[in-house]
Amino acid sequence: MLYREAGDFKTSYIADSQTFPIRFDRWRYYAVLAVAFGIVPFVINDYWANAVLLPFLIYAIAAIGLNILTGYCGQVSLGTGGFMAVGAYACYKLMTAFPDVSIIIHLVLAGGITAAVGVLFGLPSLRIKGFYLAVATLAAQFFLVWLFNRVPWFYNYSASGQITAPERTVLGVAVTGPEAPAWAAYLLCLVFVTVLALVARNLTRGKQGRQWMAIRDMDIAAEIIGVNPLAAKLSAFAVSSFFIGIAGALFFAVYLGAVEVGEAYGIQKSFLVLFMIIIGGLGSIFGSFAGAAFLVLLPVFLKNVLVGGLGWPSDLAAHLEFMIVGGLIIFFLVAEPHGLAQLWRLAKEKLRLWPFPY
Amino acid sequence: MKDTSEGYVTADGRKIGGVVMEMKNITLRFGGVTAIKDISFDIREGEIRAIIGPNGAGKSSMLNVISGFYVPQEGEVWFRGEKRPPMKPYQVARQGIARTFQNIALFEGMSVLDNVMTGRLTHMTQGILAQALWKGPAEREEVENREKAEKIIDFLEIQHIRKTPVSRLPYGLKKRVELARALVSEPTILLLDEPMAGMNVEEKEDMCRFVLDVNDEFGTTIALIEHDMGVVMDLSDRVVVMDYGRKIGDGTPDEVRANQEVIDAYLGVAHD
Amino acid sequence: MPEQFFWGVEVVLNGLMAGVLYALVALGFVLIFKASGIFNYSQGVLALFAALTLVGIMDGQVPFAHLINAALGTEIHHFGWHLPALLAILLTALVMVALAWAVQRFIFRHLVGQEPIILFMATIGLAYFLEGLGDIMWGADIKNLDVGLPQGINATIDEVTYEWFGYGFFIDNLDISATLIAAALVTLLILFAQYTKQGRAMRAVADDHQAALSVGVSLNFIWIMVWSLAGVVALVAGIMWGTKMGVQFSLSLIALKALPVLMLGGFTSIPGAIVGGLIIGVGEKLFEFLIGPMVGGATENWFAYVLALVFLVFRPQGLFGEKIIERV
Amino acid sequence: DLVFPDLSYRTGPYAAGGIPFSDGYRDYFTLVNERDGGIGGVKARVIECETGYNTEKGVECYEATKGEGALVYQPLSTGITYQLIPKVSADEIPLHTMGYGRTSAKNGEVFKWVFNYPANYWDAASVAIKYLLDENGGDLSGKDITLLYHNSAYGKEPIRTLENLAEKHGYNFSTIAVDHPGQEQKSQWLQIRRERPDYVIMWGWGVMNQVAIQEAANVRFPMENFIGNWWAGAEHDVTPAGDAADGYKALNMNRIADYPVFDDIQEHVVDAGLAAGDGSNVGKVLYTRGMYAAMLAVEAAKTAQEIHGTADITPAMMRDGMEALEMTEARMEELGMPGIGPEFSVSCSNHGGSGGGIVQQWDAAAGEWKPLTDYIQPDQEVIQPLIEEDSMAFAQENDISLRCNES
Amino acid sequence: MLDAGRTDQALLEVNNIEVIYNHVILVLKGVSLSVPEGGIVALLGGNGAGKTTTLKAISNLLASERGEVTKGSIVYRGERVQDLDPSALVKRGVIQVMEGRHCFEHLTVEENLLTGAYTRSAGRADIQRDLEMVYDYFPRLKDVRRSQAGYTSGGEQQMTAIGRALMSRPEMILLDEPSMGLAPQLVEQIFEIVKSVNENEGVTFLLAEQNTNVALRFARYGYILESGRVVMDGPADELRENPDVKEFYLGVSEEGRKSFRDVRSYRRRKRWLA
Ligand SMILES: Nc1ncnc2c1ncn2[C@@H]1O[C@H](COP(=O)(O)OP(=O)(O)OP(=O)(O)O)[C@@H](O)[C@H]1O
Ligand SMILES: Nc1ncnc2c1ncn2[C@@H]1O[C@H](COP(=O)(O)OP(=O)(O)OP(=O)(O)O)[C@@H](O)[C@H]1O
Ligand SMILES: [Mg+2]
Ligand SMILES: [Mg+2]
Repeated sequence: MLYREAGDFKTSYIADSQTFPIRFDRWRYYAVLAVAFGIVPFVINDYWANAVLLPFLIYAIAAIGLNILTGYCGQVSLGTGGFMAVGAYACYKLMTAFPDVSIIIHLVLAGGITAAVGVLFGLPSLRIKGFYLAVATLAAQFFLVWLFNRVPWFYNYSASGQITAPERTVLGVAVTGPEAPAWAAYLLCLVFVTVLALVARNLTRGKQGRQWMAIRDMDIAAEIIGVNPLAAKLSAFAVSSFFIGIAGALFFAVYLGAVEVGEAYGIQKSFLVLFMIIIGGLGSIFGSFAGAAFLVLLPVFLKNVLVGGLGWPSDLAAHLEFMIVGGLIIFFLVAEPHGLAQLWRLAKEKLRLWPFPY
Repeated sequence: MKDTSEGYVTADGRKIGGVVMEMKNITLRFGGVTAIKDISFDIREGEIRAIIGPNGAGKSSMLNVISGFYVPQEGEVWFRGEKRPPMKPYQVARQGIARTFQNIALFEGMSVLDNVMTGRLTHMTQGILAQALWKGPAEREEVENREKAEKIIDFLEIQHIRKTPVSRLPYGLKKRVELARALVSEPTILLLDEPMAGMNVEEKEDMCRFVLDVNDEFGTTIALIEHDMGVVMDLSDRVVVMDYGRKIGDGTPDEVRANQEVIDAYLGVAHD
Repeated sequence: MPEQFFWGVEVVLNGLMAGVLYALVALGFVLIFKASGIFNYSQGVLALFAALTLVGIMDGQVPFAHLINAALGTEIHHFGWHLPALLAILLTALVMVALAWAVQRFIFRHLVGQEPIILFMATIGLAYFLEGLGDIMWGADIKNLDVGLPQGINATIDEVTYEWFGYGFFIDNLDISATLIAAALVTLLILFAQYTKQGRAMRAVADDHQAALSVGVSLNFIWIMVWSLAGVVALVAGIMWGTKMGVQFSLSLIALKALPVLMLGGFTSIPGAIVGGLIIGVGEKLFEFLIGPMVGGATENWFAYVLALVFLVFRPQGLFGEKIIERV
Repeated sequence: DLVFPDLSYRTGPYAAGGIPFSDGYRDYFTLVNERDGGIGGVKARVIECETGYNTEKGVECYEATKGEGALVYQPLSTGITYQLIPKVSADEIPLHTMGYGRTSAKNGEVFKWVFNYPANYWDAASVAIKYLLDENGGDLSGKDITLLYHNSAYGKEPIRTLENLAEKHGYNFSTIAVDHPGQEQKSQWLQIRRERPDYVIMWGWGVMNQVAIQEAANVRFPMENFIGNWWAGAEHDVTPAGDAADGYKALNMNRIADYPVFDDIQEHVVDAGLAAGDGSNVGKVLYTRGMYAAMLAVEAAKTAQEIHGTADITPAMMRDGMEALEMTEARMEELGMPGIGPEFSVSCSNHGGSGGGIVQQWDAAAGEWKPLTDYIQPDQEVIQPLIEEDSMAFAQENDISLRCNES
Repeated sequence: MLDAGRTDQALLEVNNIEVIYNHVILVLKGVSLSVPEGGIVALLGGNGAGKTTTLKAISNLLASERGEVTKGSIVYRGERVQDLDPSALVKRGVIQVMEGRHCFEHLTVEENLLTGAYTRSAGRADIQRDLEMVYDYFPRLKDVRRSQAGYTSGGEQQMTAIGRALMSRPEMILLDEPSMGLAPQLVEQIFEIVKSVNENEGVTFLLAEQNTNVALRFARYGYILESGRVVMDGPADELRENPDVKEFYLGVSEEGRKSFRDVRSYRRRKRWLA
């Protein structure tokens, strides 16, 4: 009988529109934060940081970003990889041009630059809708990758065309470069995730979010009741790209350390992040986390079970992994088309009614 | 039919003002189809103006012209004594013209409350940074507008479904939510496109009460399309009748009811 | 400069042919989109799977040999037969029909009436699954596919044009066959969609699943039908591309070449796929020819998309796509 | 035991190349275990980890295996190499990128933990040009040479070298890029058909190779004037084009032949049912290369054991072994693979070996590659300054102090 | 079928069904009704009462909305039809005209009509004849038969939807809110058509309606649904005289019809909800 809504009355509109209206949820949220900030940094090792936690946190940012655009504003985008690359290259150029400025500022600026680029590529969304738009955003994906590959200025004329993150510190602790300890990199990402998730939450629960959702659900009606579609769509592109740009910058600077644009930010990235938000749940911040966790953890988990646990040949395991991931995606969709977040919501609804079936 | 530009007082004591909106010689074509042919009429402040006519006559198209969604090939729209320059629908909405739709156009992915709150969008001014921060101005603004929204929600008696996703609501309630969304923006003119379609008598009575109360309490001007003649004749001060894009009648309900052309084209034999 | 001109013409001709090859892939997308509003991400993988199966059947490979051997410790790889191409193609087509049935039975039957993006997601799951399945069934190495289609420069055209213009045009034999096959396929499909009962039902389903159900159209049947058709189209595309580059994973990436075609021609239009393909083919080849050298080349990937994007800004539903009906 | 991770890719777009390489790599360790009882008496343990040629999975594999005491990494992917260079330097585990990866890692003064012997991309470019020089009686002036390259960091590697060589030898150099993955190369080959360069050099990988060779045949470009680098010279690159590929040339960093060691592998590994694959790859180009890579690792481990006098070596000892590695004709002969690679020795400042490579030619009728030349030495005069420049830039960017001078 | 008058044999029998959406929302709480062959039965009730849900349960269209029948049975011509798929049901002669028209927007009106004949294996000529029949009933459709249905007006779409159902040569049509959004003249017309189809073609109708007034004039029997339960049923003429029905569904009270302007005061609550 832990999960109770009854008796948990709100006495003000502020209390009513808070993020976790149910007390139990609120406590759980604080507990997660406490563990993430207070315990994990002390027990983290390289493997957990690099194989699981860093990618999870960074993809969660990207997923939240894309979810704002696709889940909240209804504009399907396949340009995520390209926008992440913008963030990464912006961050790289800033890091090397202004080595004395804090990396945190660089990361935020990288987000800002990506937002500007995002707005530019968001312009066609005023005319183009649905899957047409999705395919159109691929233009951004391919063009940006080509551009970063093609213009040596972006990679500081290095012979290989790769970019490598120099070491930068926050409060005297290295967070980028090979010497950065796992916990420092993790904490940096965690802080970004926490702040950005809060920002996303704030934006989506108020006026801005309603504008986006109105456009998503029925753009014509939204316009007729007073939503400026230009402003709504472009702001979604901007905010979304801001998030994605930061994710791309973190992905490069903190996680991988060195990237080649075609490999790290190729079209596969765009699809991956899109999968995350669909599996997690469109229009849900929690879903972004769930989706990122699912797609980061599942392959690692499967690999460890199949190869490590069962001792299968790694190629068979890899092929099987594809089948299982594909099968699970389908299974989840059939079970609940609206993603893990909805599954969770339904579970809660059932819990609320428990022990009655309905 | 009174023809002065000054106001007058109706039989039941409501004050009707001068002309707020005037359509002048509107013609609207879609490819080969002429949906509206050279129609002119006006709407006075505080009145309930009905538009009726057979299916496909061009009534909804006329509302769409008023709200700026369709741009007529010919003709002018005058609002508050000025010719309205070309405008986007959202700009029209910001002038205080709100509406409901014939085929319910609620935002299916949102709760009732959120849907109603979208009606307040035109009144909310906080920038995106303030909202990202939430605490402070954005929250204050949210609460102020929430209070307004709750008032309308109370008024329309939909408190109990406040948090329900609209996709789960039955038809009639959806219509009511749509009305709430339109009302909450405190419009000067309210356009209603078949607000009572798909309702039974009891619900229609409710709806009529809301419409009348809005008109009464807030002095809102209402333009209304409806097929239920009982409703139209009882509620409206003046009626425009359209048929095949043309205007075939304009006047008080009694005048219209007596118009032979209207009877032939639309009413058929009166069965009251 | 006549030489420059001839080169340009040659580029255009080859662009047209390349466009046909793209269109072959795009056709599969169109069929499924038309009939179900499903944006079928797995179309490329479907082509790969079809080609793999075809090679496997032709060469008498034992399916799942690797898995069987790993599990049972056996050493089986081949049945030891070689089937004639035509028979193998027929058998593969049957496999594709069976696959269509399975896709319907296990996936889309349960997703009737869901939003397009959910259906899209399901096809992504399917793509993953098929990719793994194809690899497990037939192995991940490159396979040669030779169903007897001629390849390489068409000598006749080369000689004749040389006689006429003093410049021998390069036209690939494979492209010529692709064009013929594509033309036949498109004609048949157009006739089917416009003039048969099933074709009409297919378009009805695309508009409104519920309503189609309510008039007694069996979604199951229609979808199995279009997935089978798409599977067969994928097989044709797989043969063409597989002949060119060997049957291997990268075959599934040709879907990326089909997307701009689709977008430009319109998701719902069969002739659109062809016209879109031709425009994209010519456009990207010409751009690479004229502008490419100035900006460092390798522009084809993005140029196709940008070209399609520009078209879309003027016609948001593509050249031949059904107009998006916007009413309130 | 001695742990050798094998970051393989048996799925994804490059599986066709990844599979035989990984088979060869693993089989050789199995052979050493079965036939010799391990390396210096200690069994080798190979941990295979599938990367799918994907950098993130590569990192995951690295992190997952490094804790197991991994001695040396061989990622077979330039992208993953770049990721790992900073990491291995921090974790102090050697990285061996044989004929790929970061070319300037040859400079051991800067890159303490990274080795790219026996040859690198710039060597390859130079070898190709040297070969053409020989073909043309030492004079390439006025000839047109075109580079057809995969539009990625990997593909762009040889451009600088080829440009500098062009200055030196007076040939006209031009480049044509092919975007990933490269299934459509019509315009590139039409351009080649138009401009009729004397030679086309190709830097490709994956499907780009197969399509390029097919298209070259389609436009009737003379195959013997078409030279791929050593990642564009395996059997599966040419077979899809069938007979049309006859005469196509490619570089190789290791010679393929019917080495006695293959008999041992057949006997101790394949027939014993211990093979990594189904045994059908034995003797193929990339299989041989994988085996060669494993052999170099085993030899380095042995060297390390000698230096440190212990059989149970650590990654740091392994590094010392690699830095002291010496490959001689005699040694290779002894191992049952005479002449499989060039003779070379590694030193503190030179992690790149001799840089020699051969040119081989595809014989479609026989279905095999025929070596055309012996090991050709690259033009270090051109390459060395480039390496110096690039590695110094890296050292500067990353605050690395040079090593070898002081000792 | 010359004599298609009222027979008392039940064509369709719905016994005590329960319907749940999304596994959690219970909508129908035991609804029973029966429809005689050749009859016109009206299903009345307020918004959200469950009329549409009942019809969809019968035509088996619930599954695609994630709803399911969890209890009770539906029997058509003595056969349990719950587990059939919708197209099998159409083949047996039961077809639904959905609420909100649901035309195929991109098909022309004529193509819309032709899809109605999908389940039939009749020849071209037969179908052509039926097409003419539909055009006879709805002359307006003939004028717009080449336009895309998405652009036709509400009334035209409603006609198209009904015409489309007729094209399947049904034995029974489930008609959901046929009058919604139609001009009064047209409402009358459509019900006249329903009546004549019923009489001429012998088609049985089960119709869900809000417009109680018209519905009870044309139907022979009525059920009133509230909150997922049948609260009242009886022959149409009896229902029309029932004071509750009069007040709540017909808008006439003891004093006769009152103006919509005068309904401002609160009314008494429905007795059965107390
Ligand atoms: N966007 C559009 N494109 C093409 N034709 C249109 C469009 N909108 C309306 N029409 C046509 O204009 C005419 C008038 O339509 P409108 O919706 O205004 O009718 P209405 O009077 O509201 O009818 P109803 O009472 O059935 O709602 C119809 O013939 C319709 O087909
Ligand atoms: N897909 C659905 N998911 C959840 N609840 C639903 C769904 N469809 C309908 N409902 C609920 O079922 C109840 C009955 O709805 P139904 O549509 O059957 O009513 P109705 O009598 O047809 O009303 P109306 O006259 O407005 O058409 C309503 O409360 C509605 O909210
Ligand atoms: Mg209308
Ligand atoms: Mg209903």
